[in-house]
Amino acid sequence: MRRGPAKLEKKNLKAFLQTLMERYDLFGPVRLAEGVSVYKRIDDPQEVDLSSANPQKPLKEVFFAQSEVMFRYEKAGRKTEVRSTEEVERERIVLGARPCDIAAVLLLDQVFSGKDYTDVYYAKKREKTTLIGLACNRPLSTCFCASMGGGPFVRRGSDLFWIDLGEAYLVEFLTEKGEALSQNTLLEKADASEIDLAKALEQRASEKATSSLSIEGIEKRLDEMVESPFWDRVQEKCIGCRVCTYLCPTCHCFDIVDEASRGQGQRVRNWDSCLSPLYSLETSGHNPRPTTRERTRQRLMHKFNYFPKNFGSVACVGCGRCIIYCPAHFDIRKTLEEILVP
Amino acid sequence: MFHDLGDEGLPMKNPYQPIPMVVRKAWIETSDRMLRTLELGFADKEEERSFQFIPGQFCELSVFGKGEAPFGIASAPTEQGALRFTINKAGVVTTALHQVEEGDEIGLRGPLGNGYPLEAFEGKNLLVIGGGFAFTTLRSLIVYFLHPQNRSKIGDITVLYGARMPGLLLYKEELAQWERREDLKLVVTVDQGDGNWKGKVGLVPNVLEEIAPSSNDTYAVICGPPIMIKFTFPKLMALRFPIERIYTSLERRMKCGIGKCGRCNIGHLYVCKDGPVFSYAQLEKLPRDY
Amino acid sequence: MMANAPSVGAWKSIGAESVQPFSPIRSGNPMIEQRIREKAKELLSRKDVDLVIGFGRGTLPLRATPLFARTPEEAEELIWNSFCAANLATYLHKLSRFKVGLVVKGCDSRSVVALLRERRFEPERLFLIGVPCQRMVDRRKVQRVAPGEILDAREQGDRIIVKGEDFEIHLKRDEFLYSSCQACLHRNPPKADWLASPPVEESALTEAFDEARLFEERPSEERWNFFIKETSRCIRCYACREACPMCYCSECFVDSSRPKWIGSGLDPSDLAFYHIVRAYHQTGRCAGCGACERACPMEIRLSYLTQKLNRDVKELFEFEAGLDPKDRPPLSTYEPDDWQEFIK
Amino acid sequence: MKVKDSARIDLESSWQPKILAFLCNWCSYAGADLAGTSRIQYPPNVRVIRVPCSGRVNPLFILKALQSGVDGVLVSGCHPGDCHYISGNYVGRRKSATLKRFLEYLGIEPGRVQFSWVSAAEGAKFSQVVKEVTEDVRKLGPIRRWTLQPQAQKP
Repeated sequence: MRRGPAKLEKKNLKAFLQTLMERYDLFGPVRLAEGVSVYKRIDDPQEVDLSSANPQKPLKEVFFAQSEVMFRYEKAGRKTEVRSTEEVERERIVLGARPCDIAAVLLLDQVFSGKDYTDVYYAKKREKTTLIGLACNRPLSTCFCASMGGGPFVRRGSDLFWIDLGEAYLVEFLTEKGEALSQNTLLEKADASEIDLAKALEQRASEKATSSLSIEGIEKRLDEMVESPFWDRVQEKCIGCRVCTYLCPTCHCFDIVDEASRGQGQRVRNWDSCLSPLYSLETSGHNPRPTTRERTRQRLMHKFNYFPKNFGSVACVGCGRCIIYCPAHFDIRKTLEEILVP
Repeated sequence: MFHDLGDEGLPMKNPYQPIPMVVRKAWIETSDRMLRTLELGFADKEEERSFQFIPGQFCELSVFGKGEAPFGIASAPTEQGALRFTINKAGVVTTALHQVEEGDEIGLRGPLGNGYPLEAFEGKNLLVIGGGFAFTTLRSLIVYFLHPQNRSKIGDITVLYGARMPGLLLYKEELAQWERREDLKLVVTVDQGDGNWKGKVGLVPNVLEEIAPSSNDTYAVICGPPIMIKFTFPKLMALRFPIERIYTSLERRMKCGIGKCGRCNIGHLYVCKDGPVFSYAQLEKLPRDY
Repeated sequence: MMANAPSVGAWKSIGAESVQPFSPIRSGNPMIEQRIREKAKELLSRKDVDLVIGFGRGTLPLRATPLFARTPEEAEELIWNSFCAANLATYLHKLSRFKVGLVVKGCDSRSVVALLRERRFEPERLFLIGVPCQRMVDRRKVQRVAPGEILDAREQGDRIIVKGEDFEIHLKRDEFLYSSCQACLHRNPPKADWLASPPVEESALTEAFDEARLFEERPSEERWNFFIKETSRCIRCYACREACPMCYCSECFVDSSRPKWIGSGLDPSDLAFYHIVRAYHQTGRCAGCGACERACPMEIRLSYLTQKLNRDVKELFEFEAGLDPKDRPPLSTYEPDDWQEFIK
Repeated sequence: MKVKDSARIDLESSWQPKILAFLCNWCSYAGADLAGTSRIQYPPNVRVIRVPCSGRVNPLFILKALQSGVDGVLVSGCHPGDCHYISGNYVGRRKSATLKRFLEYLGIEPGRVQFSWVSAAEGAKFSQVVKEVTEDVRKLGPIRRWTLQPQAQKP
């Protein structure tokens, strides 16, 4: 039996975060410039910005950094000493994560755990992290989480769940990990009216985030479309940048490179993107995906056909980032509609 | 889920961290000096004991500071003590691997990938077709089945190996030894001979047509440049090899080698993890993304 | 997200307060859209071109999206409004086998001219549908003054009316232009095979928003800090590069492995390196369209970089990119008496 | 380029400016040679990279040097009209002009990147140029604004 919901007055937020920082490394959305934010390690509670909708860079970055040292090495004579950087010292808390981003992390869990190999860099961070979800009271017009099996108040994957009540957050304890924070003295007991308000907010948000798009049968449909001329049209306006893949909460491709100078260096992994020609270019000069046609097809097929084949669900959570930030204003919802209703 | 990982008290093994290998021997294979074979010994005996592989699998070799690249294992599991790789000089990592010296330490991750379906081959005949420097894992396969312990597991072995010129053939001394064996039919051909070449001259597809091996109870394994495969495949069809019994090993740009980093997928399968060995029956069901 | 006042003076963030909004100039001809459609239909039905690249309706307010019309029916979908911001010349590189009708504003046309000068394609396979430009509206500036998410927007004369769930605001169009448009001196396409409307009156040089000049007035260290602060947000998506019609190298220096010029991660010095070179490579080639800045998902300021280069090239070599197809790109030629006071 | 590590600054107090000079093979390199053979003194802070022509200096060379921690860069070629390749130095001059102004605009201090014409006969001038550049860079101090940081920590 979990504890009932508590509440945290917004005026106490900073103090609350300060107490968390004594025991945890804290991560959350931080504003870098007007209209631009990312998830970042918090050095000062002042930085946290829970007011804006999803940050540009998704939650995945906390577990799977855009650029991450895997190990450092040093040459000693003819030998090389390798020291991995996979260990995570302190427990971590991520706050302000929206349900869609958390849904995406649950998908990434499957990729990075895997049946045969565990990606230790991802897994060790994930293990040590307590996730605080934040309800979306006002989903944007670009949000289509409901069509992807999620929703603005979906709690799956959260250890704690916060609902913005205006002057305070309602705090729900969903897992044992989450409950570990329940003793904090800044958390007060929530009264019935506050719980009712949260319910009303949930009701309103869910009405707003309706599922207008059904992707039922998409995997099968795409099976038949591999060689379709459809891709010729889909790719037309793609300029071949990496925005949609880098900002996608589920995209997880990476590159591994060495950065070195004179006998010491590091192996680094960086996000990579199937939309880059270099991604699949072989040393021989042959490229199995030579044009944006094959590359945009790969992106969509991976999300809606290959990923379902391998993991049983589509690799899209409907966060809408690719729609908002695509320089060519490619709208994946429209493309999905075109796939489903030829 | 994730929260349970590691709770069994077992430390998670880092699949990205290479183990140290010592370059025991290194030699140039071909007259163009583009192919070099490295014989690698394990620096750590414990690693050596736990390293089990089957022909057709590959490893990621690291030159620290330059990076990592995948190479098929050219030695056979029956050859104890060292691993052998033949490296085509093309990019940054392969160039560095051409420069390492005997006694140097490099990194290795593996074995990776699925390897050839040895159990399926057992009791059947085997036709091995190789072209150019794609002969590496085929060598591993042949040496494996030629081993006294394994020879009886398989019927006739026919090997057709072609290169552009005599100087570009790999493992020449070994080919000469195989030539003398009775339990192996070896046909070596070159596109263009030179003054000393006394063997066959002709393209692999044409030579295949000429030697016309029976497809009865036979598995074919074919590795080589795409152009060779393109023209040889119809000849195999003409010889009535069913696609379920034709295998190939695919090459794709790879990084992680463990099915995480993307990039090498063909359809929902990853060449690094679900391959690199595929039957044409499998490939037929996948998008032509290679 | 929400600001109380229109942030036209984009340099406010670094302390300059002197930016004045433009005095309003006539807004675009409402018949332009229809004229573009008619022309595109004519070109397509006569098979003069294989396709027409123009703008179509976006799925979000304040946005247009590139439209590739291959039939007269598809050409009916072409639109023209103040959100047709992309520089469509960037698509010419991947359509090298086709005859293309291309909708171009002043800056887009200049890019085409510069590309023709660099012999990127045969002029015969292009038909330029020129649109004298009313200058484009920066959707981010508009969003910043709106009290919530904008769900609908339309233009009415010199106004933009934007609506959200519980608001409707009327804005003066000319106060929300892209900074590159505020700086523009060539709104009429210098090269076009056909014009959708009579030429517009060009802005006077004195009126143009000179971002570079304002930046130059800051102390050196402040300039560097600003530059670094901006570029440190870079996520290396290369949208700026891909959106730019002039960035077409078959191998960009960032992608070269031999030599490896730049680290592959997010080291701020590497990010700065990338942006210095990306901009500098535009010297004498940039039409000032601002596509790089618009494409950036992290809203990194980029236009002030190329503006400076453009101004220097004009000052030193009396050259402006894309105005005259006969002019040699300034860095591929010289005059014996070029400026050299800086050389010891 | 080998400058990367040698250019690392050890201690503030013992700091000496590190200058990288790109000298054209036909004039400035010969000028430096002449300074040497004539025993004309110049500061030892300069490391020379010989290039076929000042026009060969890709702006990337200069940028990479600065990013790698070199405190100053000098590019020197033949006087106008004397280029071994007729016009290489003229074309280079345009690149230099635009690059120099651009870097200053961004906030790289003006003295960090300098240019000179030094002929094969001007050993003394070469020495003078190196002295001036070294002193300018010394006044500016170690390059701080734009050098590689240790890899950003993982989040």
